[in-house]
Amino acid sequence: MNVFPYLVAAWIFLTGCYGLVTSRNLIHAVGCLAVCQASTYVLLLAVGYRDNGTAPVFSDLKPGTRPLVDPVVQALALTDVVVGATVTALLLALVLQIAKRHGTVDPDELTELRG
Amino acid sequence: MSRRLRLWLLGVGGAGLAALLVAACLDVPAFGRRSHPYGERAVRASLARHTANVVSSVNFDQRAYDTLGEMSILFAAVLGCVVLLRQAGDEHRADPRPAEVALPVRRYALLVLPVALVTGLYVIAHGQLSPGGGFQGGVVAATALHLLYLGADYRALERVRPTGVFEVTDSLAACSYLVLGLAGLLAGTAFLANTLLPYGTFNTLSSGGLVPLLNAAIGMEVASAVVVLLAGFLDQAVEIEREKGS
Amino acid sequence: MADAVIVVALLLTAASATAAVATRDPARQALVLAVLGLLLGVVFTVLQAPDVGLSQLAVGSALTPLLIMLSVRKVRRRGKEGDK
Amino acid sequence: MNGWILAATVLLTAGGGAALWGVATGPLSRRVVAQNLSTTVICPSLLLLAQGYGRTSYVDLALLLALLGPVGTLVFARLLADELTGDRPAAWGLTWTAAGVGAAVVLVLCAVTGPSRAMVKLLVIGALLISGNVVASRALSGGLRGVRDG
Repeated sequence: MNVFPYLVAAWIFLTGCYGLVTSRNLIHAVGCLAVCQASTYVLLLAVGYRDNGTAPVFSDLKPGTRPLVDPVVQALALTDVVVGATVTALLLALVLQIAKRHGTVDPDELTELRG
Repeated sequence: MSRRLRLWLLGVGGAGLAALLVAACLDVPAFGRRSHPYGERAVRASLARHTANVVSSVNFDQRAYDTLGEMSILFAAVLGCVVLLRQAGDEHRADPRPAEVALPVRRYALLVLPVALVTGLYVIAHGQLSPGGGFQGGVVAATALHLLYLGADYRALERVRPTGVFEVTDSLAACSYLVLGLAGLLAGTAFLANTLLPYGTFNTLSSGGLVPLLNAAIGMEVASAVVVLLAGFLDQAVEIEREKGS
Repeated sequence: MADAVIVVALLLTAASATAAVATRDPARQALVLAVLGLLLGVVFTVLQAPDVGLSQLAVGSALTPLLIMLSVRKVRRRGKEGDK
Repeated sequence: MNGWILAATVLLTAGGGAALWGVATGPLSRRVVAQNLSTTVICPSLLLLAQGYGRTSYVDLALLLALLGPVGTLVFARLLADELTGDRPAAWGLTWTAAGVGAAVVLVLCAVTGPSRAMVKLLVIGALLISGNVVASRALSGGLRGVRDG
């Protein structure tokens, strides 16, 4: 159990990379990138976890009564989830432009167009 | 590069990366360990400033400068989308045909829309107390607005959503974050320092000094950013068509 | 034993990430990504990060699928216009 | 590990596994039904987890999911309407079973909480979850026929 969550994060990252490289559709590639992003959140939160800990949110908890997990990594992951979604939107907008200009979303065909 | 060569490269590179990652995982401090020095200091600092949600305190007080960076990325991404998705010279707008939606679905959408909007505002407003904050609540409120597209049709949504207003709100919210930061400089402390306002009573809505204000600015920014983004995509998918014969 | 729920959530997430990559059609991939988003929300909850979980549920349940499906529709319509 | 977390684990393993299998394989009509099912399974397990960890503030997650999960399914029902014509997914047995599980979880938690504001919140979540689930199923099985904007 000591390293299992880290290995899961590594697995998600590697599968996402595999999908990115072998993708035949740019929209699918953007989806694979979203999978890669997910791995970083899992890794960050796994680093901050503490056995039997609870969230450092005191609206329904008296300070000092229970062990707490690390809030710093949570803050990092939380902003990135939302910002990551807008970056996904930017990439999808680029894909739409490519579809308009070249009439295809297959990266292999795009390479042939240029050469 | 041929497909086969690319797969070979991926295989070699992926295997190498996997080996390095596993080696790194075995050396990282164990999962669920006891000591979190940064976390403990962050909790202490947050309690000293009467902010009940430590994560919000880290985001909008202790690491507010980092959030400024995240906000700029968000702003830049939205700007990029608006530029990329604008109507090109060889395109025209076609009025979308009105949609027929079954009555239960329509009723559900119109009933849930206000509930979701209020929930979004609640999540933003309670950011410094319970889980939530500007980032999450902004997305919820903006998504709620699009129930109008799902439950009615695109023209109904366009009537209540002047894109220009949301673009201006987006910029205003980004500016207000900066101005709130600069206020600290004017008061003689540091940029984005949480020293201006009284910290208030612990676990009440007005606690945390600058945190609720920055939180609200981010909430406005995220909500209008998502609305503008989706407006661009909806325009492209529903309305904009290429001129015939071009 | 106390970690059973964490193990289950992580395994489900890993499986859905693999399924998302293996599903090659973007519309079908969007469906898997929506489920992946929800499962990530559960992982964040069991790792005691409700703030991140809220963020993930807000983004993953409706926003990301909507963006991807609108792009798919635009690209397909584009293809249909080109065929004419 | 207490009973609540154990129940959430069982629900996640069975329901989440089934939803994942359904969404990753088979025809499109089965996949959208499985996506709808994932909301109805995960929302009660989030409620159970909140109870198991003894944190009432975690209930917000279930509230958000009960609101936005059906919205996600409506997105698919709307934008896949063309592809779903002719192969209308109708899984009312599954829908009502999942709704029953959700209602049972909410009622048990209400009984434990006792009359208070938290109980009202739980009831709201339950109502949103079940109505959203049923309406999303309705939309998938033909409620958006004739949507042809583009």
